[in-house]
Amino acid sequence: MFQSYLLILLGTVFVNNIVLVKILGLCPFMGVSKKLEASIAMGAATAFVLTIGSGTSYLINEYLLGTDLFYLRTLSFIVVIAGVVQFTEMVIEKTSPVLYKVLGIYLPLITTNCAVLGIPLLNVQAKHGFVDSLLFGFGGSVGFSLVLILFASMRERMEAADIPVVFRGAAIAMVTAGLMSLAFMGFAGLIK
Amino acid sequence: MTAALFVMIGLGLFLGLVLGFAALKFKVEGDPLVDQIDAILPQTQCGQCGYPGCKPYATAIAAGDADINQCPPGGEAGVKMLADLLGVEPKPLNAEHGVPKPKSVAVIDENICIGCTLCIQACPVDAILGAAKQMHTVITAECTGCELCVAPCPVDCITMEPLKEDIPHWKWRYPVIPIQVQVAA
Amino acid sequence: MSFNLSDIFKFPGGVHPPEHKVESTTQPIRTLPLPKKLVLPLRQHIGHIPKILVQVGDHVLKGQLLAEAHGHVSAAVHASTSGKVTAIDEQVIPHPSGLPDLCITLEADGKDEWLKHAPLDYLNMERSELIRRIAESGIVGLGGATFPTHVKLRPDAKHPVSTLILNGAECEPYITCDDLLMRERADEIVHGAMIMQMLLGSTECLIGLEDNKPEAVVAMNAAVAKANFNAKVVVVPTLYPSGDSRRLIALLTGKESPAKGRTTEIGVQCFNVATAQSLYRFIAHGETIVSRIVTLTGNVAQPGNYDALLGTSVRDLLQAAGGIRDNTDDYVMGGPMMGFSLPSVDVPMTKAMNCVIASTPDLFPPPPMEMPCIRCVACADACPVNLQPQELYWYSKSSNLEKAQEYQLFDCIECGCCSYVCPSHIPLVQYYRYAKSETIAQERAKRSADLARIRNDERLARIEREKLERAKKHAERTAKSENSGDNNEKKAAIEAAMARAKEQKETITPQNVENVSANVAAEIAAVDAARVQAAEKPE
Amino acid sequence: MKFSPFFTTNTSVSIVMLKVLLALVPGIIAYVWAFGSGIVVSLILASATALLAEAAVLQLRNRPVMPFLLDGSALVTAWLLALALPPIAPWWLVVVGTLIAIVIAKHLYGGLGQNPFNPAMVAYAALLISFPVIMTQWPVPLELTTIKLSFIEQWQYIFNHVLPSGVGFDAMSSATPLDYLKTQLKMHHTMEDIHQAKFFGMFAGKGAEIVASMYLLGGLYLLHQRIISWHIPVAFLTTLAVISGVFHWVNPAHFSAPLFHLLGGATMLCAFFIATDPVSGATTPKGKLIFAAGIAVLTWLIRTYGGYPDGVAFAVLLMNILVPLIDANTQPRVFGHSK
Repeated sequence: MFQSYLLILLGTVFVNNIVLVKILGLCPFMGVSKKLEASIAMGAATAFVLTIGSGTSYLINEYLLGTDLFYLRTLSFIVVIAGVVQFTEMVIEKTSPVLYKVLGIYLPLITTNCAVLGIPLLNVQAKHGFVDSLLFGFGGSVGFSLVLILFASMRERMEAADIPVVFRGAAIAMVTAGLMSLAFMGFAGLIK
Repeated sequence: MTAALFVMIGLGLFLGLVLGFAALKFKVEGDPLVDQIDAILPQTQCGQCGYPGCKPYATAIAAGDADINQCPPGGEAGVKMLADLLGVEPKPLNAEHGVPKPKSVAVIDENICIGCTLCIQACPVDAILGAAKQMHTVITAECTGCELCVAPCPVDCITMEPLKEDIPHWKWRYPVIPIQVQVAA
Repeated sequence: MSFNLSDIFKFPGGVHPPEHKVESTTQPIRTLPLPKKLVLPLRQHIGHIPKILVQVGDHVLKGQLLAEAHGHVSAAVHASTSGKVTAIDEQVIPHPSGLPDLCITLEADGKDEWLKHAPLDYLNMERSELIRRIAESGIVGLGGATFPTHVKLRPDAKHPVSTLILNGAECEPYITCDDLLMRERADEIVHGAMIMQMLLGSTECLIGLEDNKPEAVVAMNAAVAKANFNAKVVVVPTLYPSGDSRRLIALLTGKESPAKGRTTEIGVQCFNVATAQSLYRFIAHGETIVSRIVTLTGNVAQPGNYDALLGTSVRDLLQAAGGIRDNTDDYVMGGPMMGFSLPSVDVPMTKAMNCVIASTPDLFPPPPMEMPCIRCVACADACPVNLQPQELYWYSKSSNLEKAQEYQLFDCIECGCCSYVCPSHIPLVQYYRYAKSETIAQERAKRSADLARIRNDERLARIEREKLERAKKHAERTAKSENSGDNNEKKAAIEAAMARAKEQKETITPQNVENVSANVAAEIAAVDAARVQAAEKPE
Repeated sequence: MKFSPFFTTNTSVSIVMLKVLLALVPGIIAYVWAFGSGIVVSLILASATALLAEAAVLQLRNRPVMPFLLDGSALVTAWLLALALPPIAPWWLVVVGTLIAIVIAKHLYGGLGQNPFNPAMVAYAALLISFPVIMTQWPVPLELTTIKLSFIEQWQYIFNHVLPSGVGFDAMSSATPLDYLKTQLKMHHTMEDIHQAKFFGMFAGKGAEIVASMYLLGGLYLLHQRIISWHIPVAFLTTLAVISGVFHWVNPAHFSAPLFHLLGGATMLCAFFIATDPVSGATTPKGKLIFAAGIAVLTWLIRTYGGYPDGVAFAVLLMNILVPLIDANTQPRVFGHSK
């Protein structure tokens, strides 16, 4: 039991990393990785939304929609996620105005982060139970936060590098993300 | 069909309630961001940005009414700091608002000054000493170099003089690097 | 006295540059002939500029006070020979900026006549009085730091000094002035140390020398024994920069001085040996500081150490050392690790000038092309402060000053070890100097911005207040004119208005004073001084 | 204007890189002795490609070409990559790999000193996932085969894919011991049986273990010359030995012996030449230990459980990602500061 939970967690964090292997959630990954602090905050906010979102989505799917109303799945997931994001936004604006400004448009855009919608849908697809869903959501968000923070730390360093002018900014970030993805390929096969 | 309708309406109502509660609970008053922006601005109070002072400009930036590149005295470095604070891309200074100049201070030619006090009224930081019909003097240490006193002077006795570099204020220069062949952006 | 190797501690890093000390140690210290003209910069020390006491045309005697210490940290300047003050103006001084600064020019009368001076009866003197007298002596740290010595000798109840350290390490290549001084005037140094010991109330005295000066070690040991002084001559291994005071303290005591504090916080005070000798000359003979020993080496005919009057031009100095040889393209003040190129060969010798190296392209070749940093961390291994120079470089180069400070930029002592070992030939120290002075300039700008903000806020508040008052007054006046009639009432109203005006004046005046007091006072004084000067200048 | 210090030591980047190349020579000689002269062809090919690519990019970027060509860093990258690739791989594999290393991994980031990833390992990993079959075909050690290709024949094969008549490709190629071990373990063969395979030597692959020892020798030279510090090799090898040792001790039938790990695969090359790349590696003393130990753990994990036979390349890249965080959080105590 415990081992299977651990495997879900390790699997989603490393082996099937949501960003570098599943290539989901690239928008905030590219957008909020210029500064380490902002990326940590973004990671935390996304982790919160993802975990709560996975749990509630499971509940809605299981008890509200059932098999009859399956066509409402995507729609209702989006509504729930939007609600959670809105809530998070209010909390952050109250507690840290600078962070609110720094995260800027990317905070409400968590709603459209495909990872956030993707994970609940993957949960349904994999027929995960409630705990598994929560873990899957949490693991996915930890994986997201982890690579976001690592990526931000690399980008902060690269800021001072003598990168060819045409590659500065998003271009070299894309290349770096690609190389990180390459590195994460090394985890392939670790957990089947 | 009705079930679907009820489900969606129910969801909407529930989320509306939660968010409404949150909106009351986490209500934000004031904007602490203004002070943080104001701390970066050079406080020349020169008005080149199009606002009557640094604080109003800071307020405008925080509200999203003004761009971050309207402050020539702050220079590119100031724009970069603002960009860092606000998490946006730095951009070059907007030439419409003037170009950065070497730091200068106002100097009153005391032989010409007629003591009209117009410059005293113009000075945003009270850095000019004097009274009516008396010669005026600029307190160099407190002059921000805003040039606001130059225009009102009826006898054109105020000039802006760049600060001369002396030993206590001297700076080491950036080392010249022979290989730095910068490709034009 | 013997020393024990187990007593020597270590500091991180360090390098072994070629020493080149032999060239200038073959001859004893020679005294320079009296030059015709002497230029004495007022800024020969760290701290406030001293206050000028003489005027152009005055005749002064050797050792006479020309400018007195002004402010908490400042040092006096004395005439180094007898003669006439011919100018008080800005001249190029030995400073890396090459900028001119205020100097007093003396024309020697050739008599070299001393002002009447007498030994100080220091044993029977009030300690504060003695410190005050030392402040008049113009003595500063002669190792190159030029921090006013009397400030370091002031008693500090919070941090009593238990250990006095004399710095005779002289780790920089080429420089040998302390070495020769210790060989020839060890007795004076030791007596100076005894006076320091008395003033500081310390119980232990350690004299640190590098093991490449065996003659000086012998001389110092003999002097210590002769004076029956309870001091210990400690020989440390030759490793640059062991002569840096904090490094030497670590070597001798095993204690690290706090980075953001003084060495007295660990109970240690450190002086250069030449400083101790000067103190002795002042206390025992009443001689203020008018000369120092300078090493003239490199591409000169007769390299060696010369006892020269302060204010002698470097050109005259080099002339005395047999003149420069062909190919000389540069003059370095200080050692090759931390010194700087003199802006001109006509600058005067100052209290900081311990060495002048006439250099040629062969001696100090132009640096090879700067390559990118490959993060090999040879610099980090060499850094005596345990910094990460590669990170400091990365952030200094990109002007990311905040990050550079996070990596403790201001702990860098600019010793040059990192640049010395760098395989990419990066002028690392130069990047740090740039980043440091840029940071200081930004902080200064920030302070003046804060001041401007406060003044602007106060001005706006005042305008608002005045507007309100005017409106109130206006309202009152209209109200009064409506129901006026009685003469008495009118009189009373006028009186009240006058009282109000008076009150207003009182409330406003003090505020203005409060706003400007310190700054304006200084400013007005400066303006006055400038006026006086302007009047003195021909133009 | 000149600045202090007015003189410097006589070292330079070129000298550093030259010493690294020199340290690789014993390994290369052993390689030729054990597997034939194919590797020489790869080395020449990679060097030429690297220098040309470097020159082209520098020219494009308006940078001085000669100083950077002479710094030798491109050659080091090329050699490391060539030594990591199978020596019987077709010519285009080497060329593509070198181009990836020099152009993408190095120069897109600004060239010498600025690349966050180890260029040779980026190229190796990219080739491995793109051409898995070619990348896992290694020549049979010369000891075990009667087929000995001459240098010209090697050249012919690498460029034209033409073998001398009567020689089949299968006769001269095989899987690497690490690869073989993994597939055999999956088929539930015991460790003892697996080690009976002819290409196993005393500790690891026949021939390969000699090459690895020669790399060790070269690494000791670099340590002696102070080109590298002891932290990374020691931490890497110790951690790898300890982990594999513990698991081998617990279950020798399932986990390989420490010496197999140390002398097999790219372990020695990594310990002294790849992980010690200063540009992409950690720089603080403590950071170096963490960095190297991390590579060791990941290498062992991937070798034992992962989908690829050797994990060194991926382990290095993964730890490269962590370097900025490691460095920032392992700053040594600055003199006079309390911590």
